[in-house]
Amino acid sequence: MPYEVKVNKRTANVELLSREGHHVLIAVDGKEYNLDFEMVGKGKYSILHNNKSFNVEVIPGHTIKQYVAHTSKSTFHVDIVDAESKYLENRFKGQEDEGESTIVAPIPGRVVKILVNKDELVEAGQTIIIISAMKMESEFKAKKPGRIADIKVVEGQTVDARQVLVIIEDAIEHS
Amino acid sequence: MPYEVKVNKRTANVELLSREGHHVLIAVDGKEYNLDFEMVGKGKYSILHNNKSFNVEVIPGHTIKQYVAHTSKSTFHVDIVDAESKYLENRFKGQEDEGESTIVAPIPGRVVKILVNKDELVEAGQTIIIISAMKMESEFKAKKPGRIADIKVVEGQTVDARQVLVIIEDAIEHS
Amino acid sequence: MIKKILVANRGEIAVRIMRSCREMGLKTVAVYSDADRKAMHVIYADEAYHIGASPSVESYLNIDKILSAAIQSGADAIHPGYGFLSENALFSDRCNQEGIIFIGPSAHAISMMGDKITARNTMMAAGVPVVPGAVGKIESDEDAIKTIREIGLPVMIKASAGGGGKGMRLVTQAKEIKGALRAARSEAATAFGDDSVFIEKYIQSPHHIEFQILADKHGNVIHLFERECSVQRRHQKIIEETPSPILTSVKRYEMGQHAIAATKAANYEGAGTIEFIVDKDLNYYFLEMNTRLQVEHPITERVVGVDLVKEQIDIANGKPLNFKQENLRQNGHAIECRVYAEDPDNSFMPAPGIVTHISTPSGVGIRVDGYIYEGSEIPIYYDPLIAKLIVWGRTRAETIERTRRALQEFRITGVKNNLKFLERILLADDFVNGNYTTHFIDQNKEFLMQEDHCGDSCEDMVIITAFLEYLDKIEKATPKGMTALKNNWKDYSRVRSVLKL
Amino acid sequence: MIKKILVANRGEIAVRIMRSCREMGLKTVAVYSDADRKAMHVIYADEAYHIGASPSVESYLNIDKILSAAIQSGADAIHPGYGFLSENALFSDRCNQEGIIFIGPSAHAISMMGDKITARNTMMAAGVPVVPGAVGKIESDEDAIKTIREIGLPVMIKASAGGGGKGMRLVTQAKEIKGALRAARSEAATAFGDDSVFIEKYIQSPHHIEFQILADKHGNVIHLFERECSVQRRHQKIIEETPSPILTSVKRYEMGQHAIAATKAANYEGAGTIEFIVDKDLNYYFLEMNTRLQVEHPITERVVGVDLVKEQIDIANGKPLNFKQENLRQNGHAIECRVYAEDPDNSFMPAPGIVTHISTPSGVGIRVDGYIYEGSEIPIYYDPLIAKLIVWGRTRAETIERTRRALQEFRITGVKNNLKFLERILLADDFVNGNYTTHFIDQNKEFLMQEDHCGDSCEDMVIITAFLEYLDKIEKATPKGMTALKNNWKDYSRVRSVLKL
Repeated sequence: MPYEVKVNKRTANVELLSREGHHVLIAVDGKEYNLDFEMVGKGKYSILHNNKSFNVEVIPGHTIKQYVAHTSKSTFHVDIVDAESKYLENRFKGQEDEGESTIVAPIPGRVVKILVNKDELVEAGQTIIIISAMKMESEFKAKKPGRIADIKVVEGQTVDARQVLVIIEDAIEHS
Repeated sequence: MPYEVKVNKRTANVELLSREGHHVLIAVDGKEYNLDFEMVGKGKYSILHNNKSFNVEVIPGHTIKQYVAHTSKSTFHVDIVDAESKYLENRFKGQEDEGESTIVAPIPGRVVKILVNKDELVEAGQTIIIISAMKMESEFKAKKPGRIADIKVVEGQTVDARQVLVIIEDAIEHS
Repeated sequence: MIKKILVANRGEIAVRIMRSCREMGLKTVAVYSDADRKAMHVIYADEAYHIGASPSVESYLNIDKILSAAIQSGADAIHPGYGFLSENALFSDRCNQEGIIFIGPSAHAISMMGDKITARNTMMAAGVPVVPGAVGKIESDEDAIKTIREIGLPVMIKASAGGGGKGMRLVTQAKEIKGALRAARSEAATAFGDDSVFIEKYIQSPHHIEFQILADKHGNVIHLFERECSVQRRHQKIIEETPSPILTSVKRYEMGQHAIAATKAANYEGAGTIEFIVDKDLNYYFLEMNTRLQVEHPITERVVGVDLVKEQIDIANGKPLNFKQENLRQNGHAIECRVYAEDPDNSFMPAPGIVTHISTPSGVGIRVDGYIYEGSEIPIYYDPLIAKLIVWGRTRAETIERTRRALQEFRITGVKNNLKFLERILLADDFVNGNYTTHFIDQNKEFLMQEDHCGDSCEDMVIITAFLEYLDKIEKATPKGMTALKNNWKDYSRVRSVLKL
Repeated sequence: MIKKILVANRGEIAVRIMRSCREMGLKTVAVYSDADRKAMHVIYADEAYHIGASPSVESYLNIDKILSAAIQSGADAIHPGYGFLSENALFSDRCNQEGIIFIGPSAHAISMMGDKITARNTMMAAGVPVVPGAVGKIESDEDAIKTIREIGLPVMIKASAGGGGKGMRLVTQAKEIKGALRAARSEAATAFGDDSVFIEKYIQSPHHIEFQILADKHGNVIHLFERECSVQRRHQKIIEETPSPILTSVKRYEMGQHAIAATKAANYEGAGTIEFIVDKDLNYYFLEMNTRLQVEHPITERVVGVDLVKEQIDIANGKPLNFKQENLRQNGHAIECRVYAEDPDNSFMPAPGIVTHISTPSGVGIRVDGYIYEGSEIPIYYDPLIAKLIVWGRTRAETIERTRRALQEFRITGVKNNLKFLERILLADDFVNGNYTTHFIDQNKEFLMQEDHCGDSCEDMVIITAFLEYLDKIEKATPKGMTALKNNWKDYSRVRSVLKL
C-alpha cells in the first residue's frame, strides 16, 4: 500500500516493496532503494545504501503520524499521510483561520503579565500577554482585531507548551 | 508486608511503611528511613537521606527477584525473598550438588576444543572443554570424577552465557 | 583549611566546581529548588539541601536559606559560581559574618566594581585607559548635552549599576539625546532600582577582549592572558576563543599589565576578569571587571594549563599563588561554544523541556562541561545554557576544524538547541578569518540561518526512516490477533470459526 | 594528496582515526564483519563495506577483502590502526602493489623489526644498548648452555618471531635450561610457525618505558618523549603515564637520542615506538620496535600537544615533519586507563555482552576514546578493550586525583568491566609514589582486589532501592483491574456489579 510522506515542503510517494530483517527494498517517488537498515538505539537508525553510511534519528511528534528527523546536517519535519489524514486535511481546508483567534503558548513558561481584560476589544498587533521562560520575556500579540472572549490563565501561572492562554473572538460577529 | 532481602551475605528484613510520591518511609532490620527517593533514569535512583546524597543503579538479574546494584563505590548482588522464593529454597536445600555435574558457559564465547568423548570416564580436575572469548581461551574442568553423559555443543560453535555445554554423570551410580 | 564547600549555584557550573572539589578531596554540598530535585548537581554532591520554590528569588537568590544550609551542613566555605549571588556584596558580607569563607572577593571590591562610575574612576586613577566620557554621573539634560559635545557623537548612555545590556542607549544624533536619557534612566530604575547613568564614547565595530586574573591574599597578582568574546547575540556571548585572533604580542603584554594594575587598584582577591573594549586600531579601554569566575573560563584553563576553581580555593585558603607570571604561556588555541536550549528558527525563543537523548563528542582535544542527562528536565526558570564545548588545537585553524567535527558529533534531542547555528558560525568566512567584531552575528545573519543541504538521497533516507518507524509503531499498536488476521488467512478463518461458537 | 582513507580496523581506534580524518576534511571508509554491522566505526564513517564473517581471520585479517573494499570505494590510503594487519609486511606490500598508500612503514621495516633477532642485531650495529644475550638464534642445547654460562642466570628464552608473551620462558636454574628451551620452541612453532629462539639476560624488577617517534620521508626523525607502561597484567598493559615517574632529564635525553638512532637504523617512516626495558639503576636496553600507532598514544598527544594520526597522514602525504625536536616539550602529566570488558572478580574472564548504560566522565583534563554506546554489543570475537580514559593534570599528583574523580564518574552497566579495579590501582601506595615495576599488579594483588567499603547506610540504600524497584515491577506486571481492586474498595464493588450484569 503506497503512502504519502511530507517532508518540509515536499510530498513523496513511498512504497515498501519488501523487508526481511535488515534488508529493505523501498521506493520513494518511484526511485527504488535497496537498503541495509538497522536500528541502533531508540529512534536511531544506521542505513547503508550503496555502501554510503547514513544516520537518521526520528523523534515522535504530537501525533503518531508526525516526526522530527535529524541527520548529521539537517532537521526535518515529517508527516505521514494516509487515508485518514487526507480526509481530515480536505475537511479542514480553507479553515486555517480557525486557530488564529486563540493565543497558544509556543513554549513552556510562566505568565508574567496579562495586558487585557475579558470582553475588552483589541487591535491587531496589540500585546495581549507576556510569557517568561529562561530569563527571557516574550510578548504575544493579537493577529487581528477582536474581543477577548476568555482568559484561560492567571499571572504567575506556569503554562505548558501548546496550552491555550487567551481566546479572541471576531469582534464584528459579536458586536 | 515484610520481605527479606539478601545482599551479598546479609539477609535484611524490609518493610515499606509508607510511600507518597517521592517520600518513602521504610524500615530495614527495624531501622526506619525517611527518604526522598527519585528515579533519575531507567533503574537509576537519587536518594536523599538526612541531606546525604546517594546514587544507586539497579539492573535486573536473571529472575524478577534478582538485581545487581551499583553505588559509586561498590557492586552488590541482591535477591528479594518472598514466600515463593522461600518455598523453593527449602525444597532444594541440600541439593546444591545437582548443578555440579554440568559444565555451563559462564560467558558467551566460541567452543575451541572438546577434549572428551561421550561415555568417557573423567577425573576430577580433568580439562573437558576450552572456550574462547575476546582473544582469551578458558579451560573448563570436571569438578568430580564421572562419566560424560552428553556433549551439547560442537567445536566452532558460538555459545551464550549459561548455556549447558557438557553433562557429567556420577560414574559410580551408573557403572 | 577548607574541608567542605557549599556550591550556591546550579547547572553546569555547580557540577564543574564540585568536580574540582572532589579532586581536592573536599566534600561538596548542593542546594536546590523545587525544579532541581533531580538536577545533576544534586546527584553529584555528597549532600543536598532544599532551599525553596523554583523561581530564583525564592531559592538561588535567597541568602538566608543558603546560609542556613551551609550552617546545617557544616560547610566552611561557599562557592557562588557565576550569576545568582556571585556578585552580590551583601552575600559576601553575610558569609563573613557567619564565619563562612566566601570564595570570591570582599564585599568592598564587589561593590566598587559593581558601580560602573566608581569602577571607571578607580581605573582612571590607576592609569588604566577607559572609554572617553564623563567623569561622573549625569545629573541633568544640560549636563548630558555638554558632555556629549565634549566627547563627540556617537555616544552610549549607560546605567551606573548596569549589566547585560539593560539601561543602555546608543545616541548617534543630537536630537536623540533627551529621549535616550529618559529611556535609559527609566530602564535602569526598573532593572536595578537606581537611575544613575553616565556617558561614554561609543566605540564602533568593537572587539570584546577580557583578561583572566588571579590575585592572592599576599598581594601577588598575575594574568592568564586574554579571551576574545566578540561573538555575541544581544550582549549574550556565544563563542569565545583564546588567543584573540587580532592581538599582537606587544598589545597583549600592555593589556596584561593594565589588567594587573586594574586588579591591584581594586584591592582584589581571587579570580576575576578585566573586560576591555578594543577598536579596530587595537586601542583598548577598560569596560568593567567581573568579580567572579566567567562562563568561558575553561578556554583559559586549557591553553594556560590551570584549574581555575582549584586556584580559587587555594587563594581562599590563604595560599600564595601557584604560578609566577613569567612561567605562564599560551599553548595552542582553544574555542568555547555555548550550547543553549533555544530555537534559532523561531527568533531564538528559549526551549525548556525534557532531554530525550544526548550524544556528546569526545576524543583528542575535546572537553564538554554540562549538566543534562537523558531524561533530565531543563526547567523554565533558569539560564538556557545547557552545555559548553571546549576544544583545543595546536593552531587556530586546527581548533576550528576540530570544533566543527565535535559539533557534528554533538546531538541533543528532546529540546531545541543552537548546535547547528554554532556549526554555521564555525563555517562563516569572517569567523574563519578571525575578522569579526561584536557585530558579527548581525552582519552574517543570512549565512548563519541557512542549513547545510543534506542531498537528495539523504532526504529520501529521512523519508524512509520516518516511514518505517511509523509502520513499526502501527504494527506494535495493533493487537496481536489483528496482525494475525492481516498476515494469515488461515488464522483468519480459524478466528472466525471461534467467533461463531 | 590523500582524499579518502579506509580504516582497516574496528573499535575505539577506528573511530579515533576517523575523527582526525574528518577534521582534515578527508572522507572515511569503514570495513566491518558480521558482528560489527552496528558498531560505532560503521556509523561514524562516510562509507562502510562488509568484509566477512565475525572471526578476525575471515574479516579484519583478510587482505583481499580489505583491498577490494579499498578499490571499490576509491580510497587512496589505508590506515591499519593497531593489532590486526598493522604489523603485517605482506599487507603493506600488497597496498603498495595496488597503488594504495599504506599509512605506516615499508614492508621491509616491518619485517626487520618483526624478527627479534634481526632487530636486535640492527640495534647493536647502531650503538643502541640491547639486553645482554646471544648475538643470534640458538641452534642447539649446547649452544644454549654455553650462551647462558656467558651471560649468567637468570635468562629469558624468547621466540624470534614472538610477541605478547608467547614463546617466552624464564630460566633461573641451570637444570631448567633444556626443558625451557623445548617448551619455548614448541610454543613458538605453534604460535608463529617458526621455532627460532634466542637468549637474553633476564632483567629483574624492570620498567617498561617506550619512546614515541615520528620519521618523515625526508630523513627527519624526532621523538615525542616517553611513556611509562609498567602497570601490566599478563603482559597486557593496563595503565600508562607520561612523564615516567622514574626518569631523570639526563636519562630521558639519552634514551631519546637512542630512540632516534634506532629509528634511523631501521630506515623507518611514520609513527613508531621504541620499547626499552629499564632496570632499577636506570640502565636501559632496546626491547622491540612497534611499527604502528600504540594503544597508549593519546597520553603523548596530550602532554606534547600533537595529533599523532594527523602527523601519520601528513608523513604519508610526503610532508616534512611539523616539528623540530627543540620545539617539543612535555607539558604537565597524563595517565591513560584502559577499560576492559572483563570480570576482575572472576579471574579477569572476558565479559562480552550488551551495554545497557554508559556514563562517561567529562570536565577539565578528561578525554575518553571509546566506541560503545547504549545498546551496543561487545562481541566475543575481538579485543576486550572498550574505552580509554586519558587524564591530564599540571602535576602527577593532580593527574592521579583527577583520574580517580573521572573513574568515579565513569559507569558502564550491562557488561562487567575493570573500572573499580582501575580505581584501586590509582589508590595503591606503590602507584601513588611512582614506585612500581612490571610486578606491580602481582605485588599488590590483595590491595587491588579489595572493595571500598560503602558504609552501613549505603548498603541499606542498596537494599531499599532494589526492593522498591521490585515492588514497582510487580505493580506494573499486575493487570490494571487487579491494581484497582487492591487500592480502592469502591472500585472493587463497582467492578463486581459490572461483572454481575
